This record gives sequence, structure tokens and C-alpha cells, in this order.
Amino acid sequence: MSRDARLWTTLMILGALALLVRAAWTDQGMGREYVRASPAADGRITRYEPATFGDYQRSVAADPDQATVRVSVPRSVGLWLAAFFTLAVFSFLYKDNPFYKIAEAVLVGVSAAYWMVVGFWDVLVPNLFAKIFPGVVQGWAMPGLTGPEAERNLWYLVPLGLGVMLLWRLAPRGAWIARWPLAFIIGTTAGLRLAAFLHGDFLAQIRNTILPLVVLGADGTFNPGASVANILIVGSVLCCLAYFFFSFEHKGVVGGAARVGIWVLMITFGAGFGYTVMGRIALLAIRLEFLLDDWLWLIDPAGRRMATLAQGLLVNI
Amino acid sequence: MGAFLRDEWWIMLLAAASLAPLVRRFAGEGFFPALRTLDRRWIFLLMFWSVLLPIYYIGLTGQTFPEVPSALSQATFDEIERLQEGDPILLSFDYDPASEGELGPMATAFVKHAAAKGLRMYFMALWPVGAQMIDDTIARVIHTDYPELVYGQDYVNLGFKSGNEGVIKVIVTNLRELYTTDVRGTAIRDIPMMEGITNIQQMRLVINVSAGYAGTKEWVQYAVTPFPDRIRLVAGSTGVQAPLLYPYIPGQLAGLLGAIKGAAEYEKLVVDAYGGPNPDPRYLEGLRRMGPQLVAHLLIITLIVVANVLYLADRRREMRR
Amino acid sequence: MAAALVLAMTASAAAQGQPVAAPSDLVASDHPWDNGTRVDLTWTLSGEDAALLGYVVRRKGANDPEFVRVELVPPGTRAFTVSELSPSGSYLFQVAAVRPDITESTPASTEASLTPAVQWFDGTRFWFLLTLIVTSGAVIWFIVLARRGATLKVRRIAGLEAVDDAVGRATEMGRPVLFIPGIQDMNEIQTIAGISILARVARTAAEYDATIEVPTSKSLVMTAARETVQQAYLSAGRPDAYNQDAIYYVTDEQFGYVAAVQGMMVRDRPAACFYMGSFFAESLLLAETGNGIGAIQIAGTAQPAQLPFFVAACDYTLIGEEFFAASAYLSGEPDQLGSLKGQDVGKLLVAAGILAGVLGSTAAALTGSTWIQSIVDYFTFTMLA
Amino acid sequence: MKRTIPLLITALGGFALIVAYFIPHTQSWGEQVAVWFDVLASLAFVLGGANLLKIHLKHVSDRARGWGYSAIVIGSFLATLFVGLIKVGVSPAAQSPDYAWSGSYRQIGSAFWFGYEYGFQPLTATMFALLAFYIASAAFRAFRAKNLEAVLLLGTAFIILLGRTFAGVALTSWIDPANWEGFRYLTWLRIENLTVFVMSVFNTAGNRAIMIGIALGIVATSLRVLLGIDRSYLGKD
Repeated sequence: MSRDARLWTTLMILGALALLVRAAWTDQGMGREYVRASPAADGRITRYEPATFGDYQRSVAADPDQATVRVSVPRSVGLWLAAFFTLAVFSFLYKDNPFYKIAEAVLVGVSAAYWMVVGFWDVLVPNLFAKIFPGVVQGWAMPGLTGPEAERNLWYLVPLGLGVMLLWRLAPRGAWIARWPLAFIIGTTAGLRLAAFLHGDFLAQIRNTILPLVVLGADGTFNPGASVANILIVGSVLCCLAYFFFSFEHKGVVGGAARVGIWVLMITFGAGFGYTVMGRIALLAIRLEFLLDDWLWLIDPAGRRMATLAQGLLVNI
Repeated sequence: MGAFLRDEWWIMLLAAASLAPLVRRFAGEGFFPALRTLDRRWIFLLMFWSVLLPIYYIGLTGQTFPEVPSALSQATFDEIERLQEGDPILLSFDYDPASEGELGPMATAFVKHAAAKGLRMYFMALWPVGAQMIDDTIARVIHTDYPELVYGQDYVNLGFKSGNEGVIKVIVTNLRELYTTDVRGTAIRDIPMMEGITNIQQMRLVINVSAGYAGTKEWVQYAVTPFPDRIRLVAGSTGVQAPLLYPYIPGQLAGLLGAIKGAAEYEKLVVDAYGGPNPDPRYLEGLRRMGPQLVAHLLIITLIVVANVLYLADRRREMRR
Repeated sequence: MAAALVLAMTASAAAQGQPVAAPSDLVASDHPWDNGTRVDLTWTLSGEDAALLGYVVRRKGANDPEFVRVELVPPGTRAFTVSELSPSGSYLFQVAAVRPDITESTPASTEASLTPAVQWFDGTRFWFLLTLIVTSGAVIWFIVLARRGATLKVRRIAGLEAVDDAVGRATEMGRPVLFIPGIQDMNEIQTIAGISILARVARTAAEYDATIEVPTSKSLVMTAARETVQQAYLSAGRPDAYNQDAIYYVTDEQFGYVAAVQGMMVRDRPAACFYMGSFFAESLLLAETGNGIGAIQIAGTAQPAQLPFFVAACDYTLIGEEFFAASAYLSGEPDQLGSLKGQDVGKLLVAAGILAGVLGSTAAALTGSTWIQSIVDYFTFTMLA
Repeated sequence: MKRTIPLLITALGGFALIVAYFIPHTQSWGEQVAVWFDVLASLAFVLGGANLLKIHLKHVSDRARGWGYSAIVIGSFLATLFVGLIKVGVSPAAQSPDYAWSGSYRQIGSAFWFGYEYGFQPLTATMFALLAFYIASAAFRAFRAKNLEAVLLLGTAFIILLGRTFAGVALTSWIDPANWEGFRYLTWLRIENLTVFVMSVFNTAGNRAIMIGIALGIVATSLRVLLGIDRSYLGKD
């Protein structure tokens, strides 16, 4: 064992011990999830709504024998898992390590399957099976399928056929047939995007750049601020377009304009960068709040674990 | 701060211990040489502590960092401040829980300000869940701190109407064509404060809290633009769409709060004016969330400055050679 | 002053309690050359037009229980086009005069219901068709010119000159080349452009005998990338060196994909990283990890929001249009280069259009001439609609 | 056959959709094709999933380095797929209790929801949060005043960042006509106004030019694909 590894192992054991002590031997503890059990209408299935430690304390205060609000073992395990995954991903910032690799493997496996399940239930069932076999799907998973939506539409045999060609790649022979659906996708994408971008972005951006270089106020007086802004916008757009010119090297007049163009682009990028920082830090703050608040129970800014609720939060209109 | 350091010594110790090797290196190798070979993981660690420590400190003590209101926030505050007791204002809450983090504090502060000024508040929403956001804010502010205000006399929730900008187009001239009841199903004619209100040109101010379409842009285009002399608008918006709204300031948009920063500045103004000596933590949510933002921003600014000092020093040395 | 006059007149009319004078002769006709969603209305003004708030237009479909408001138009308006109708519905229309105190006249109504007709050409898109023909025509024209043997020169693009060096360096160091075609599917044109660039990069890699790795976030992209790379190895004369397992699907999830690619980067340490396609928040995650392992990085995307991060963290960044030009540039084939010339003609037209519009609207603002303004308005709101 | 037909399909599909854009009767084709694409992409999951399994099974059977992690991928993939496809722990929808399969696969409390809530969600959110660290290290390294372009890039970012802190606002709040009459013409220099100016003028103009260029690039790229000039995606003969 290297010195580094020994150090880290010691730190981790100490950390785990600290967590154990906090979870099991302090008054408040940490990392427990509560649920509120409520029987469903027919009395058989019990539904569990999320609850807080604060709800639990209030319920116990009202009725020491209550069983409505209770600790949920599976959800508490889930919370600890989520905390583990959070720390494991952060550990990558130090260096690649087994914890990160576990988190990565779980994320890849779960998320690949997640989107496949979504694709099955949200796309294939309603948009393919329900179009070709509406009766069967209605009786199986979509009881609400009625009206014009429930009519059979054999046009959907086209994507089904293309899909079968695509999956032919798995067959030992004739994998080239998969190029047909690929060609269909690429061709239609090219056609759709060509028309849409030219009609949308292209014309709209030109239209918005048509601004008067001299702006007069409602009373006919000259407005220097708005005029300068308009001149700068129009000039900047033209210079940036010059930068994108492919036919000439960046020399002479075009080169000069292109150089101004790249300045404008740099200002644009600097602004974009600076403006994004705030949102990114908020993302980190949310994760750290999850660790400190939901898991470790060190802070409680929203008062969710307090035995007495802030007055007023109970009032409902 | 002193009590925090005394009670939570362990976290400060942890932070100091983790950064000790960095300090030792700077002391041993000299400032510039150490900086030149700085491992970026030290930057990661600095970033970690500069977000975590403020969260911990603010979460535990409830104290927040200072905030200086910008001109836009001040303008927003002044728009409401200049109104008289009993003036009618329209509050349109066009957002959903996904943007609650940024916009909730603004909504709370707007309602607190309006209630403190004794304005008559007419709430509405262009987003389906906006009506829920209105109820939450009313419960958070009015029911708690202003229980003397009476529903239907001092404030009313007209609820959500579908149709996006179509709704605005209609209510600027005729409110009752779309709104026949409030959110509770009470007929408009039976609500005392609706007496004499036929359209929103009669509102002294429109306040819009907006997360996207339909939102502030539509209010500008379909309410302020056709009636520039009659309708005044202030807005609170998410950071993403705030830059798109700047072109409307100040002509069509009298004030704008952008993102959590704008919320914090406005909260500061409202709390200073109406929060009393010991403001309720509910009115400081934006200020609390600005804590980690502030420290992290200062860190990045420092990093950029330090990097450039290093770069210029190196270049000067090269040129001398 | 005018407003005060209007208010005064209204007050007197309302005070007298007279009913509002109604508009008359409402005629509805199908809007020509459209997709069956519009109807034109004309009417004769109300007798007290000057004192009105305006006219409220309403419509009623066959299944609507009552008339629905469409628009409130200003006084003096004699015609209005109702849009967003259904080509399969039939409609009745009403127009009523409204006073500022929102009292309304009895409405003028259409007698028979009207169904908007669908024509075979959408007239609202006439000018757009012309734009499309001109821009596409310019591209096709230069492709044809190039085929006929005209020599076309294209300026150098720094990021693309560096492709060979980057692949060469990976070969020397015995490390792989990483290529990421964005995280969107094949229904995104940026992905298609990225795959085209992959064809060139893979060919260079095959010639240099470097290994290339292509993790993808979509199954279809994996399929297309395999076809592409296989073809590239074949045309480089090295079909045996092609390894299909180096092009693999990871997961559709944006951050799951990043987690895996980031891990792969620190373990396999690619010497050259290419990011060519449509990127979102993962742009900086990938580029900073690549930077940490000391790779040469070349990025290209048409997502304006991500360009700042690539510019900050990569050695070269292809900005927007440059990214779309990359595959043509790298191919070096004359007809592909021709298409870049066509794009330049497009830009010249844009610049000319903007200049004309700007000069027109400046002239209109300075002279206050309404007819110049109407020409500018026609240009911006009809031709560029 | 292997190459000509795909070229024809590409050209016909693309040009048909361009023409359809102008004919009212066919304007909905674009949407229809988009739905078909979703169906195709969902069917293609079979290819991606099969490949994922194949690669990781190979790792495990070869006992390649790190094969244990491949086993975790396979396990979490198959488990999630299984509980999601057969709706483990999902009770029927309240309005149709007689249909056993009518409940939503995302129902709160179901096994699939558990995997989402405690695996997928914290993992993706934390990956996203890594950006806060990378944005700091990128700023430290890239924002150095090497030339005019770099000065503009870093200067703009600096002004915007500064404007987001109370320090930045305080720094320029003295530019106030109340302090000196002449400041009336200089209030645009206040950092919050400077931010607005940069965002509404340069940022707008830069993004506009980028978008115009992108549209032209898309026209040329699409035409190259549709005309069969760029056919690298078609593979070998």
C-alpha cells in the first residue's frame, strides 16, 4: 500500500465512523426518510406520501402511538445511495478512482435502460402499436384510447418496415439494407432543416437587423443612445458576416472588417461565459445543500425538521 | 461570526487542513513559481469550499451577505413605492415550480411590498400552475403577516386563463369578457374590489413574474405597446431570459429583476424599508442564495486577476531577456 | 389633445345614453392562395367611428356554442383577415363597434357560414420560395461551375489545417484519437455534418495508422458512424485495420454519456479530441477533461450558447458556419468547395438586404416620409416574413 | 443497388419535404416524418442496447481490466429495463382499476421510480454540478490577456461577472448625477448599464451573425447531401 492509499483509507474510515456516530448516537441523527401512509379508497393498497422528520415529531406529539408517519427503510437506503453517488462523482475531480467507476457504471446502465423504457412506453406503444393494433393496445395498457385517435392507421407500417430494415444489421447477411432507412432519415432531415432554418432563423435575423441608424424620439428630438446602439448592431453584424467569408483571405478591407467581426464575436463569447457562471454555481449549491440538508441534517434553512412549523405555513386557503 | 467559528470549529479546521499543503507550497516555492505549476485541483478545492462554507454558515445562522441594489432593482422598487394606499395593481405569476428557486423569492418580496404599502392586489396567471404559485405566495406572506387583509376586498386571485398572449389582448380592454369568476368560483360582480374594474388599464401598475413564454415579452408587446400612457409594467424574470428583455428598458419596462441576484437586491430594499429590525427569514431567501454565488464569483474574479498578473510578469521577464 | 377630445366626445355620447352606431355591410370571403386557415372580412365604418375604441371581431365555428373574440382593431379599420381557422370548419363572423367605456353596438353579422378553402400553393410563402431558390441556386451554380473546371480558391481555416497535425501527433504518441459527433440524433443536421467530418478524420487516421474511438449517445448515430468509418478505411486502402467495436453506443442520457466519456478519457488518454456536432452543457465537461489530459482539441458546433466554452477550453474552434464548411473544406474536392462559394453569395445578399433596409428605414426616420416607410415595411414584413 | 437506391431515397425524401413546405395539403408531412423518426429511433434502441450488452459481456468473459464495472453496467441495465418494461410495483391507474397495465411506468413508489429518484437523478445532477468547478479552472487558464481578442473575451466576462456581485455595483455607484452634474452623460459607465449595453448590442449582433451563417451553412450542407455530393455516410459498395 502506498502512502497515498494509506492516507485515503484512514480518512475514509474516519469519515465513515463519524457518519455512523452521527446517524446512530446523536439526538437528532441524520439521513432518515419519512413517509405518510394512507390507505387507498378500497382499503387494500396503502399509498405512501413523502413526509419529513418535522411531520413525524408533530404526529408523535399529537398521538404518541401513531403509525401514520414512519421511517421508510427503502427510501432511507435510497437517500444514502444518492449521497454515495453524489460523493463518488465529486471524487473524480481529485482523480479517477473505484468509487467514480462504480457510479459511472451504474449511471450508464440505469440511464441507457431508462431511455429505452421511456422510448417503449411513450413512443412505441402510443405511436406505433396503438396505430396498427388499436384494439389490442386499448385493452392492454391504454384504456383511455378512444375516438379518432383509436382508428387504425396503416401508414405506420412504413416506419415499422424501415425499423425492421434497420434491425437487419443484427442479421449475419445483408446488413447493407440498413442504409435505406438511414438514407431516408438523412434525406428528410436535410430537407426539413433546410426549409425550416431558412424560413425561421435566417429571415428573422435579417428582419431584426433592419434598424434606422438615426433614432428620433416621439417628439422629433434626436436620441443619441439608441442611434449609437443601432449603428453598432448593424455594423457588428456586417463585420461578423465578413469574418465568415470563405472566398477571400483575411486581408485588405474585408480583412479589416473580419478583424472587427472577430472582436465582436469575442465580446459575445465573453458575455456568454460570464452570464452562465451564476447558473452553474447554483447547480453546485443545490448538490451541496442536498448533502448538508437532506442527508447530514446539519442545516435546515427551510425549517423542515423543526418540531414546530413556522406560523402561517399551516394555513391553507 | 464568532459564535459560528467557536461552535463549528471542526468544519473550519477541515477546510484549513485541506488547504494547508497549498499554502505550504506557496511559502516554499515562492508565489509565481508555485502559481505557474498550480494543479487545477487546487482550484476545484477552493471552489468547493467557497460554495460549501457560505451555505453552511447561512443555513446555520440565517445571516446573509451585504447586497447593493442596482439601478434596475431600485427602479422596480420605486415604481411600487410611489403608489398610494388603496391603488389597484395587477400581479401576473407566469411560472411553475421548475423556476420557483429563482422566482419564488421575487414573488414573495413583491407581495410583501404591496401588502406593506396597502395596495389592492389582483392576482392572475398565464401559466396553468401559476394559480398554485399565487396561493402559495398568499399563504406565505398575507396569511402570516397581514391576516387583517380580507380576500375580495384587499386582494383577489383571478386564477389561470388559457390563451397566452390572447388573454392579455382581451383583458387590456375588457377584463370581464374572460374573467367571469375568480379562482374560487365567486362571480366577479359579487367581489367588492372588482366594482368599477373593467380592464387592466385601470391598474396603476402591472407586476409580472415570468419564466418564459407567455410572460414579460408578451406583456410588453400586447399590453404596454398599444397603451404606453396607461399601462406601466415591472417584471421579475429568470436569468436566462433577462438579457432578452433589456431592449425594453426603460421605455416599455419600468423595472426588471434578473435572476436570484435581482431577487436579492429587491429583497434588501423591501426588508430595509418594511422588514423591521429583525426581518423574518422568509423574506431573505434570495439573499441567502446569493451567499455562495457571491463568494464563488469573487473566487473566479480573483483567479482571473491572479492569472493575468502571472501572465504579465512572465511576459515582462521574457521581454527583458 | 386628441385623446382629450375623444374622451370628451365619448363622455357626451355616453351621457346621452344613445346606442352605439353599428358598422354595416359585413362581407366575408376566402383568403386567396393560402392553406385554408384565413378569411378576409370587410365592412363599412360606424357613424361615430372617430369616437370609438375600435371594432371587435368575433367568429363562431359550427361546434362553438357562442361567438369568440378574435381581435380588437383600431377605429378607421375597414378590413381584417381572420387567421388560425380550420380548413374543415365552417364559420360565422361578427363585427361590432366598441366605445371606450366598452359598450358595444349591435354587431354586423355574416348571413351564411363560410369554409376557408385550401389552395395548392401557400401564397404567404411566395417570397420565401424566391429566397430559397436564390440561396440554393447560388450554391448549386457554383457546384456546377466547379464541375466544369473553374478554379475556386477558399481561404484557410486554422482549425481545419490543424486536423492532420492532431492525428499525426496521436500516431506518434501511440494514443487514440477521440471523435464525438455531438449528443443529438440523426434528425439533427449538425450530427450529419459531424459524421461527414468524421469521414475525413477517420480517413486521415487510417492513412496514419492511428486508432480512432467514437463513443455515441444515440443508436442511429452509432450505425451511421460505423458505415462512415468503414468506408473511410476502405478508401484509404486499409479495410483490415477497421475495428467496429471502437464505435460504440454508450447511453442516450446526456450526463451518463459524459460520465462514461470523461472516464474513458482519463484512462485511455487520447492525444487528439474532436468535438463536432450539436452540444449542450457537456461541452465544457468534455473540453476541460480533455485539457486536463493534455490532448489537442478541435471543436465545431452550431450551438451559439456552447461556443464560449469551446473557445475557452479548446485549441481550435469552428464557429457556426465554419463548422458546416469543414467537411467540404477537408474533402478538397472542387464541387464541395464550390458550395462554400455559394454560401458567400448568400452572405453578400444578406449584407445587401440589410444595408438596403437600414438605409431605407433611416431615410424614412429622417424625412418622416410615409411612402418610404411603407416600402421598408413591405420589405421587412412581407418579403422577409 | 447497394448505393444508388439509398442515394435516390435521400434525394427524393429531402426534395419532397422541401416542396411539401409550400403546398398547403402537404404541410403536415414534416410533423408526420418527425413522428416516424421517433418510432425509428426507439426501435434502434435494440441496436444500441445489444451493442452495449455485447461490449460489456465481452469485457466480463475476457476478464479484461475493470471487468467488474462492466458487470455492474450489465446488472443495472438489465434490472432497470426489466422493472421498467413490466412495470414492477405499479398499481393500475385510479380511473381504470380493472386494467392491470394502465398505471404509469413512472408511478411514485414503483421500482422504476426508485431507480430514477435515487440513482439516475442524483448522478446526473452531480455530473451537471461538476461544471461549476470546470468553469473556474477554464477561466483561470484561458482568460489571459495574450492579444486583443483575448483581452476582449476576458474583459467582457470580467465586467459581467463583476456586475453580478455587490462589489461590482458598489464600485461604480459613485457615477451618479447627484454627485456631479457631468455624470449625467456618463451613467452608461455604471457596471449594470454596461452589462445591459454589452448584452443588448454586441451579444445580440454576434449571435445574429452566427445564426445567419449557420442557416447558410445548413443550406449548403443539406444540398450537398441531397445532391449526393457528400455521401460519406453511405458506406462501402
